[in-house]
Amino acid sequence: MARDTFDKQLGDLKAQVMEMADLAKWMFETGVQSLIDLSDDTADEVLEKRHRLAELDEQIEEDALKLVARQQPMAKDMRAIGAALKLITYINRIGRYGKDIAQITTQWDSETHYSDLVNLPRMVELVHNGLNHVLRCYHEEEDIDLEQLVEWEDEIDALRWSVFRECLTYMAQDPEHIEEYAYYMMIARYLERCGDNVCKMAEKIHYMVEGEHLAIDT
Amino acid sequence: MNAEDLGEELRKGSGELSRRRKTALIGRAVTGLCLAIAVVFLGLLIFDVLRRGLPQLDWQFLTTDVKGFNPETGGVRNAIVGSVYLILITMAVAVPLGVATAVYLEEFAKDNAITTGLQRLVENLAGVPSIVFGLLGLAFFARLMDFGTSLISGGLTLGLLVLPIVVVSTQEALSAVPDEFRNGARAMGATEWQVVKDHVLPAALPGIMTGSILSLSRAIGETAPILFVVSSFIRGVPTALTDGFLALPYQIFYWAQLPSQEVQQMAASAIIVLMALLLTMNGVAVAIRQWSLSRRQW
Amino acid sequence: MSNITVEDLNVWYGDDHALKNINMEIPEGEVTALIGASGCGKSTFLRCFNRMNDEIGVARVEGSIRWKGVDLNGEDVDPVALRRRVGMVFQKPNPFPKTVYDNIAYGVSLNGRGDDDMDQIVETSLEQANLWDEVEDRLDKNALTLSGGQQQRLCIARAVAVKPDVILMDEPASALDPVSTQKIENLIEELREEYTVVVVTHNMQQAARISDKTAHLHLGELVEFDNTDKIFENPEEELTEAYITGRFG
Amino acid sequence: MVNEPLSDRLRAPLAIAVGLLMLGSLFAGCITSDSGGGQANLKQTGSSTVHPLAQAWAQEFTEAEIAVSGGGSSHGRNAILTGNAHLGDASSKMGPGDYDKVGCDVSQDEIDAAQSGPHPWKYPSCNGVTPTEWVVAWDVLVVVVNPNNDWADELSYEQLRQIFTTENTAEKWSEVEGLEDAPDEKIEIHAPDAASGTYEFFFEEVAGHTDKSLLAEGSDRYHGSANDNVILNKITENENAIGYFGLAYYVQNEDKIDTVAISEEGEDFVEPSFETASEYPVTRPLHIYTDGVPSGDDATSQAVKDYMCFAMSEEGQSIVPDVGYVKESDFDPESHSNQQSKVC
Repeated sequence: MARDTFDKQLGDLKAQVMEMADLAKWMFETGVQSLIDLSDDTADEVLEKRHRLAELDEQIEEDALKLVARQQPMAKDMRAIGAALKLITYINRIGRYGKDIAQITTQWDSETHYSDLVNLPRMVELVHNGLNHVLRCYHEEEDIDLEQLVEWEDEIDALRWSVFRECLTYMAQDPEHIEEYAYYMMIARYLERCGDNVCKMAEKIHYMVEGEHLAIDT
Repeated sequence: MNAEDLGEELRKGSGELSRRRKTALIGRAVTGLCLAIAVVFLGLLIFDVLRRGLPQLDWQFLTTDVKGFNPETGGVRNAIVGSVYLILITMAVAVPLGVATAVYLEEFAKDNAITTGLQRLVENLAGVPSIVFGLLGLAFFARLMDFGTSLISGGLTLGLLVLPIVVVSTQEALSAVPDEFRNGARAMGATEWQVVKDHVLPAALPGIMTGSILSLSRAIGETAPILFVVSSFIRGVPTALTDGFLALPYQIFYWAQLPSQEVQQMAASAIIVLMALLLTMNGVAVAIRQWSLSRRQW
Repeated sequence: MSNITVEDLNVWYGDDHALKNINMEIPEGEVTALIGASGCGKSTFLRCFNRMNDEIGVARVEGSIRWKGVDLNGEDVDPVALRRRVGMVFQKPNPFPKTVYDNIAYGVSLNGRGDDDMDQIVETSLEQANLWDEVEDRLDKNALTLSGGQQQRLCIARAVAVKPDVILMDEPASALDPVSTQKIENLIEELREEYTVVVVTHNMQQAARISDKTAHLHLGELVEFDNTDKIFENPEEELTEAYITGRFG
Repeated sequence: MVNEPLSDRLRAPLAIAVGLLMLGSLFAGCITSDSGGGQANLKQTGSSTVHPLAQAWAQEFTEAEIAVSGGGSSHGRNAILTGNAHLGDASSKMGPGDYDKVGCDVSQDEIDAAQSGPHPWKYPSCNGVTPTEWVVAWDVLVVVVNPNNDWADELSYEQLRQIFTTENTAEKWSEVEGLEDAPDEKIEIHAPDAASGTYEFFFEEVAGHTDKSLLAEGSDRYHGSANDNVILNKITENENAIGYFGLAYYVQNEDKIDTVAISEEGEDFVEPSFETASEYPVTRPLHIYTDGVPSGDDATSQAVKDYMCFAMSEEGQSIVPDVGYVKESDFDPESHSNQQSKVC
């Protein structure tokens, strides 16, 4: 291998992306957890981390652009850096949805949840699985299990609409807690967006690994 | 290494380095001395020639013909003219032939055993003693071709003498021309001949001329090759190629053997004339070289 | 179509097998870049297109290069005539030590177009090479007084002046500064419209910038030949990948 | 502005070359005028002994242009046999060896047979050439010693043989018979080298045809030289030196060196001089060879005829002593008039 320095820099970049992804995953999961527990403390923790997320986003972008300028990457290297630049955008979004959910926790007026959070836990699980799969593929530079991913995505989508309809029904029956049901609908929307971002990540990782562009059509 | 040690090492006159410095000094002294010896002897030689030759070197000496009887009453005019004619013939023979040969060897000839053989032959010819050329000239031009003791015999003999030198120096000038010029012209759709004619030769011309003039200036001072075909006396100057001729170096050689002190001093004067002629030719060569170097931009 | 079709091309220098079974098709009116490590045979390959290998005594070329129904490598092809249709620009700018004007006029008159309006040809060619504005008032100056970049553009002008169909370039910008390099690259971009250009380069980014197709040669073999975008984004061959990402060796 | 195949850089060198050529022709131009047109050009070559005389005659003889060159007697004879010169100078006679060189087989007997009549002597023909020998002057070889040498004013052939040959060799002056009072010093010989015609003639004359065991180069007291100046200088520097060369050379250096009177077996001692030449024993004829007796049929032949006639004329002969040789007309008047009547 003739480009030791460059290879190390590429490795560092990937590690940073992974760090950011882990942070975003933590924010998402912890945000959801804070909601489940209705714990303002946990939610504050998540809100606090958004600065770190933004910092990493900037840092990685800067490092990636430096690499482009200094090393003029070609082929696989070029794709890896291009992918990193795109991935951080998606990762950032996921982190920020975590933050948004935590924010909802802090604004939650009641002491309890309603209707067992409808189907939200199932959606969280699906996003969680998709994200883990995608990140593992990124780390290992393996191709994505697209079929599985599309299945997840389809299910998330379906669940989202089911949450929507359910909440509408509850709102009609129980207008007193219409605000909470609206929050559930928003969260379902956030989770669906997270799933969508996971798919976008998958597309970029597939491009990075295989060199071909792919659009996961859902 | 601490600072003191380093300081010690760097200081002059210590250790191994000073020994080497001494050796270097001795080397310089020895080579300098050799140069001095060479310069001193050359200086003495020139001084002696000037001392003996200058007093009677005047316009009269330059413009009066060589006298066969009582040479001291004559001059060297027709010997100078003979030498100049000789060199013109030599030039006319050796330069076109030599340049053409060099161009062929350098630009056209395939790189095979025959070419290499020819190359070696030419290089070795350049080292053949000049008297051998003299004998060749006598046997071939004077006898076989029946030119006798004539200007043409002398010119052709000298031409043969300098031919290999012209070839070798021209080859050097040609090989100094960057291949870029050749490739550039080839890529424009020039034939090999056009490449040589339009680019290689013009670029190499100053080098060729310098080499040619230097080899001609060697020829003009040669006695041995013309020894058998030169005359020691003619009235006036040759008017035809088959006429006998006088030449400065032979005139010097001949006069130096005559008993009269006066004639021997004339030989010294003639040496000065010959040296002036040589210096002029070399000067022209150097001038061409300088001029072309100042213009050369590749 | 008058693409140039290379079939089973082999070149030997003495015992050295410099090019091995090359098969490819150089598209007309496009820029084809030849890349590869030093000694891979790119320049040798390039020189097959105008038979410059003929000048190297020990070179032996087998196979065919078909262009407009003629095998350029055929016995019956006159290399001199061929070179008038296939121009060449070299790595080191090599204008003749003549005036700017004569540099261009030389090739034109060689091609028997001396009767045309030479002043017009010189102007047009220099304009094509984006050099006219810079040398307009220096036409009678020795070409060697121009800067390296200008000299190289003069060489390109000299090549286009004889109206070839193909222009071969052997690392045309490798001896130049970045600004001059940029100008040469821009120029190649423009030449694409009228000529088939084959360019050898060591500079991968340059190949990526200027060419439509890229061929990667390695140890005399054609490793990969494809659209430039494809080669530099996602090459098929690991060897190519290794070479263009700088992990060759 | 046109395209030039030869670039600008060619111009200056070309100008120089043209300049050189013009300079050359200028020289030629200003000189051709004084060499009259229509004259025959004669080539004369050969013996360096005859050379000064040939030069002097060539200078004074205005009927034709004569180019004179050296090269030695055998070269002169060869030039006649091969037709390379019109006049061949030689200080020694033509022999079978000369014929052999050009591929003719002629014996000494045949040559002797051809030479029964008066001068000029015709030689056997070879390749269409009939060498004809003219005696134009005589060279006197003088034995010379250092001016401080007061013991060897006179030497007999006997004594010369002791000094110069291996016959009863005297290493020192005192060992020479009759010179017992001379210094007990080694004799140093400085004389022409063995390659010269002078050497050959001297030994043949002094030692005779019978005894060829001579001191020569290689002997530690015979110092041969091709240059008479060297011989002269060596002898003037060394009291015990002895040598020989032409009278002509002596005449130009009379104040530096002394001659020795010589006596052939049983004859009187003769001091060498122009006047005593016919009695002095060590003399040799100087020859010019031509192809036959010139007929005057064509311009060249006429020029040769005129030249030989000039050489034999009173004017021509009067130059001979100035060059340092003895007139044929003085030395052998009968032969001289024979030759003159043949050629004029």
